[in-house]
Amino acid sequence: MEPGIGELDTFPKLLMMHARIRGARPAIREKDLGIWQTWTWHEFAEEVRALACGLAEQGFKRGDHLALVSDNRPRLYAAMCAAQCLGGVPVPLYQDAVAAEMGFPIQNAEISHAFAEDQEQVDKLLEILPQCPTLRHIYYDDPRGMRHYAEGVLASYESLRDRGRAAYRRDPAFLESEIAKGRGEDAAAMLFTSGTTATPKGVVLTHHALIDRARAAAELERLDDRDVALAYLPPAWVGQFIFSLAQPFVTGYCICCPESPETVMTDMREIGPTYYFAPPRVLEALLTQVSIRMEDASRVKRWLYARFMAIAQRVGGALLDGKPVGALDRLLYRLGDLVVYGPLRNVLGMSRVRVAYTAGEAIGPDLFKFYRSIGINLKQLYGSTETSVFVCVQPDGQVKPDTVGPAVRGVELKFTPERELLIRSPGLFKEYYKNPQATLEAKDAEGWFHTGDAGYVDADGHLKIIDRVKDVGRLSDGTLFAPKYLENKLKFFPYVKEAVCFGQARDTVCAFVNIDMEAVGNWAERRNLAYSGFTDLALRDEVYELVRGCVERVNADLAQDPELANSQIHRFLILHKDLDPDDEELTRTRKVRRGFIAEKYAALVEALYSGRKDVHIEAQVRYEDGRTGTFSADLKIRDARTFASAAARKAA
Amino acid sequence: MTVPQPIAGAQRVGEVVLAVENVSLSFGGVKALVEVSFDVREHEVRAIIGPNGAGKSSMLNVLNGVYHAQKGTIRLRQGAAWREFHDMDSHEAAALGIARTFQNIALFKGMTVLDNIMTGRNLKMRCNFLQQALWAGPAKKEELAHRRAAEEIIDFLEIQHIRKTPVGRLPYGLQKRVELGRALAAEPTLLLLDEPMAGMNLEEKQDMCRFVLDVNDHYGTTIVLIEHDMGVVMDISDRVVVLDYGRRIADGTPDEVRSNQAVIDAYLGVAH
Amino acid sequence: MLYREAGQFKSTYAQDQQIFPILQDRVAIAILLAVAFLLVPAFGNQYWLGAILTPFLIFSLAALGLNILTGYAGQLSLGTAAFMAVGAFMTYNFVLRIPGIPILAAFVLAGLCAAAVGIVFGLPSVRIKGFYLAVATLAAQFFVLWVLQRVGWFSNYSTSGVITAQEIAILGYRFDTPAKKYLLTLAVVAAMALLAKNLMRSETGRAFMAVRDMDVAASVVGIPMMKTKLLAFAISSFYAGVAGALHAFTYLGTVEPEAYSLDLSFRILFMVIIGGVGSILGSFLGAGFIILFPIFLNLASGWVSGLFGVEISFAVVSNLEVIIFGGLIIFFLIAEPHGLARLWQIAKEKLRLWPFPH
Amino acid sequence: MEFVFFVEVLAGGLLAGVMYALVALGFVLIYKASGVFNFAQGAMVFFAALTFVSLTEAGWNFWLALVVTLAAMVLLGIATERVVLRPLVNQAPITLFMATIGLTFVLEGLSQMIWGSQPHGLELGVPDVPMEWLSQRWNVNISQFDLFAALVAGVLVAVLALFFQKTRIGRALRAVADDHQAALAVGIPLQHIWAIVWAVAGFVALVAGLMWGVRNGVQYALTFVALKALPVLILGGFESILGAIVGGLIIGATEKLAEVYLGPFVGGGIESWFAYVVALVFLLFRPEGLFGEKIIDRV
Repeated sequence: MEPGIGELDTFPKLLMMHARIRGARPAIREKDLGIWQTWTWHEFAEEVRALACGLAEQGFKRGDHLALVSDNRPRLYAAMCAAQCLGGVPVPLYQDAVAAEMGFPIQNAEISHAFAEDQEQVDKLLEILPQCPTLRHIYYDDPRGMRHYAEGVLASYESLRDRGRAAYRRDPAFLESEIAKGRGEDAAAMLFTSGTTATPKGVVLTHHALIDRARAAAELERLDDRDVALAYLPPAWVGQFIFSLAQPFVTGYCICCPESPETVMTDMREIGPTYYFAPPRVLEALLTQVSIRMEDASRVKRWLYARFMAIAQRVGGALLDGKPVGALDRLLYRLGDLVVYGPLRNVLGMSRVRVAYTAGEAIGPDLFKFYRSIGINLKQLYGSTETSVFVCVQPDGQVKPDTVGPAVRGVELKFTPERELLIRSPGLFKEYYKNPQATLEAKDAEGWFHTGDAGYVDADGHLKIIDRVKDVGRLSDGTLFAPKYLENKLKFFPYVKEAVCFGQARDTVCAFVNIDMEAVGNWAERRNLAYSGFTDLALRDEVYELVRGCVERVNADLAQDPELANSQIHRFLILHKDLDPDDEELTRTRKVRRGFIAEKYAALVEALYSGRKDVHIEAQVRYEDGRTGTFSADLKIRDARTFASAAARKAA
Repeated sequence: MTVPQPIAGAQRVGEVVLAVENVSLSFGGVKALVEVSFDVREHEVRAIIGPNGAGKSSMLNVLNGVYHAQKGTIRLRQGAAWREFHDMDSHEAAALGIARTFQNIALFKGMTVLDNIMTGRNLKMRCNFLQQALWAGPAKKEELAHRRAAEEIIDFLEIQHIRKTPVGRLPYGLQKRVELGRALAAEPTLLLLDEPMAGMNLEEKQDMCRFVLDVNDHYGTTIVLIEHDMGVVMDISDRVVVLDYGRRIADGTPDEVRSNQAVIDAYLGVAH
Repeated sequence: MLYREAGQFKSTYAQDQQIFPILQDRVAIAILLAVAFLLVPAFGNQYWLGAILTPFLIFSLAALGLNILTGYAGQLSLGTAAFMAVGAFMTYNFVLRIPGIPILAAFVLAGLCAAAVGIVFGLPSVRIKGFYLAVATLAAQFFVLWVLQRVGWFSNYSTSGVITAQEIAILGYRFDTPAKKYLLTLAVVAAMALLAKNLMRSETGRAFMAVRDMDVAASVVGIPMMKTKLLAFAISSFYAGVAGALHAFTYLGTVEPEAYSLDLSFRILFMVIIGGVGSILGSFLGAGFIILFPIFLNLASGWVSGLFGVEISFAVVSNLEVIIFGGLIIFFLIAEPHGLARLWQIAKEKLRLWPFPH
Repeated sequence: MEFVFFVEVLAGGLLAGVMYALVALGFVLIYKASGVFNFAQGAMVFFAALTFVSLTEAGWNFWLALVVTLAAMVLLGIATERVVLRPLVNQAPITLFMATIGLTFVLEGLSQMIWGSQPHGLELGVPDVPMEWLSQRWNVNISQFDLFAALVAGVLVAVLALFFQKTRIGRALRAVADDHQAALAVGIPLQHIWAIVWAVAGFVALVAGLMWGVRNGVQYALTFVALKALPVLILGGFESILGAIVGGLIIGATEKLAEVYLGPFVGGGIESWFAYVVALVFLLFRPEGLFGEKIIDRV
């Protein structure tokens, strides 16, 4: 990397360095008004300087927090870095969170300044303004529809920047000195955990921690300023924060912001990123799209697709890992690359992907194998908000479907008797903001961080995560019960969007299945089954048969693995509605909140285990526009065939 | 060449910009308009309502020269001076800053959404066909500048996702929005909307209302609106003129017009 | 399948508005031009260069002219051959009567004369629409031929009415071999096709298409009807005029008015319909089809007669050709009104979406 | 003497006009019923004449040949409607016009393929000799055949006018001409009607073919007679039978007079384009023709 990076220990200093030595290179692109508008590093630095001076003028002091609620926008990242220049701490919030959820962070950090993208976000902040006395300034980017907003609190982004630009011209030294004051151990950002369990906690991450981890991973993958990444996930999530702020500032690569959440696919295809990051649910959704569209393709294409995918399934992964493969297979694969895999990668926008990570949740092995088989260098990554993401990364050539790879340089791993994973690394978080008690619980005296995940290190030194510690359980007869592993196998089928398995201290495993409206709908339409909506489709017998087929295929797979053989799924029901973060059944990053669901649908779980054929359900449902309504239906319950385990069959 | 900036602090409604004085129009024996007179003020949302066949569309078509009235004059304010027309020609109306949308969509089916909107800007193009053929410096610069202005309208109407779709393939609601975009592209001072919300579901209607109000608010464009949906008319128009059998039977604020007995009779179909 | 569009993003409007935004298309067109300009003249034999490729280019240009008028501006014309005749004869006269005039200048001037005639016979289009307009252009077809036959000045008082195209020389370099004539034709046609493409993707082209799609809406948007229609006639006739000049000077060598009969106008109309109404590429595809098809038919009938031993007379083959052309017109109007160009476009879109369905 | 010569030329012109009218009639019929400007009418005239003359030369009896040719034309009409028009039912008129151009070439190729392409003379038993008593009295020689042709045309027009106005099918035809969808809505069998219309047009083409065949001989040039019908229709309007006759007479007369009086000054041969110029000039003042109604663009 660049010489003398040592004393560049904060993001603003890194930014000024990039502006100097690669000023003309693109820093950020955004699809707007039909073309990709581009900010070079020089222009981006100018914008940050102007904004920082503007904020300073507005009374933003060192140590203050700046709340940010917006999609991925160049101006969002400029605002973040501007706050950091003044020694402040950017606090990105989830842009699709409801107003009530934003109240706690603002009160907790006594936030006085906020950056909101458009009228939708401004309205949320204004709604909670009475409960947030400290909030005095809200800067909005897109003025659409806000001409008659008279609140004094509001000011436009342009006015802030222009005043700041004038201030900078008057006194440039002030900002240079503020940047110089910055130290590695200062707080660089505060990110709120998705809170699968209790109320969200503000994780404070220092410049040093983020830069150190970002640089370690960048060196592993030899990232440089020619790489391109797409910023499409919520900026408040540590994954996106690392890939669109920490690492670009370390390596100088360019991030690209899509036009709108609806156009992410087309924008990705246009940009063709070389460095890609996607949580398992995005990869699942993509695979579902591929299988739905391939079902509608002509017979010739379907035949070609099936024929070559079989070859890819066999040798694709091996070829990517550089393992030896027969000459004929190699030739067939190259032909397949011309006819199927190349075009498929191209249509998905992944032709130029050099490194693709997946993390945030355990990924189904078949889903993982699918992407590697068509030549996409997808690798597993393990980390969390508290560890500045990079804990374990699978290096090229050592990629296995069920592990998360060896520890990254500088990370130490240790296990408690209950197999809970403990981590010590320079990337650890400083503290949970204003929550010393939780900080002590999570980080003990010697600096070990309790991850709350259960796992073990396998023969090749790769870490293998089983599940959340409190979720890993035992059936009544003592066999291992890892709900996430079962759910991921179910979710590989395009028809299953989400699944929740129950079995802790029970004698059999039962499951809720949340069908994928689009995939099952398309399946139904091709058999011209009429259905009026999600619930009607979910209650149909044909759909139950379809899901039963999937469950039984999973059971067949499980039967092969002696350890998991008798955690096959005996009975299941199809949920009458999509699990939704608005109903608190999922976190903002769409992870299942198992405890909450077990409580809310206790009646359903009981019905599953009491052998009843169906169960009546009355549920509170919140509609999109905020209205709530009650909902009642009879959910059917089906048994699924289970298979004798391989060991048992061998013995018999 | 960007779209004109909003008139800062525009005083809500200015003085009279357009005056229609006893205009009469007939096709053979059919009297579409009889001695109709009304005026329109600057930055105003002026509604024309009336039962089916009352002559609303005919009035609009006379205003922008698609039909030629037999009698009466149209006076249009250009800056300080007044210009009088007995017989407006549609091409000339466009040059005077009058743009319009049609009741049943009149888009150019053979072109994409972007091209339709760009065609709306043809009066602003200066280069002749030779320069355009050579794609010479000025012609290319002009084309790209107008492309940017069209993009701002596409952004304003939130139709980025259909920018390169042939117009014929779009659903009804979106076609109406593209037609509004084409009219806006000409940066008109006077915008004539012929039932912009006909045949739309509730959500599309709300969107279209928002766009119409934004146009009037953001660009300061004076709007003459024909609409059946009383709810919409009462909400967004400043003044309303009511036609029935080609005659003006009422003119005033929405509340005055709603309580006017003649209007109620016209709509409830009292015998003439 | 062949397209790899990932990573080809546009960061300026100039990039977005270019003729071939996708890299693979740009590569394909570059190869095509290289083959056409370098390989073909080097390796092509006399028959292919002189009797197939040069006429193909000339008729593509004429079809392009008609496409601008009928395809883009929606004004039907049955008089393209007449405007070609004007081009041919005026070039002959310019070279004859202005010693030392560069041949290209003669082509342009002849084109302008054809454009003038086009405007005169385009005047009725201001008041009448649709296939009524066929009358105006039919009048042009017959009237122009009548003038060229009757008025001796045009054919320099040659008794048979036949003119012989003079030798083509630019800056002393003589274009006498088929290869050189082919190259000259190719250069002129390629340049004019580019000009036409630029025209059609800018304001003039949009005005034409607006007048074609809905003229009431066009005038409401401010497009001057008269000026636009006459411009369409002028440009279309200019293209036909230059095509006529090339037809005489680089293809036939000696021409008389009867060579530009109504039948030729119909053939050019076929090229536009089969090739693709309203598409620059369509003109080339249509011309290629109409020229190559009879050759293919002869080969096929020769092969068939060889196979089955039955002698197929020349008359039958020519009748068959006429029937099949007529049949194809009907087929294309029913199956794909936008002709070969639309089939080509659909095939391209399928390749871009591969393996997903179109 | 001058005046007598003028009458003779005029009469000759008018009678030639009758021939144009006969052809134009076929166009009007099809346009009235289906809104299609059938450019292939000329080719149908040629096909009918060629079939008839080939059959008579092959020794068939006159009336038998006539009936068979008529049957052939009816079949041709039905086939055209079925194959060409039905798939293009609500396309723009310009598309249908181009389809009939395609049909023209198919018919030309077909007729020459079946019957060969040599020209044939045609004899109907009516001498093409001037009427004696007329030529003696006023020294005006008008050929008997022309008068016969005028008679046939008159009868044909009368029959068709009656057919359209009075009979049930006639009324249905006019309904279809106005609006296909509306006609369908009231239960008029559209395809059935179109078949009848094309059959009648085939019959008219046969009559025209015979008349033209006698005058100019049955050969390929006959198809170009359709081009001459275009100006006639422009003048007379596309929907009116009367218009077709009047238009035909006007074009016939003006063309002949121009040829005789104007031709010498400009080198003759102007009959090839004169009719179009007349139609053009007329069109500029009354775009909808003599009897058509004013076209109003409803928005």
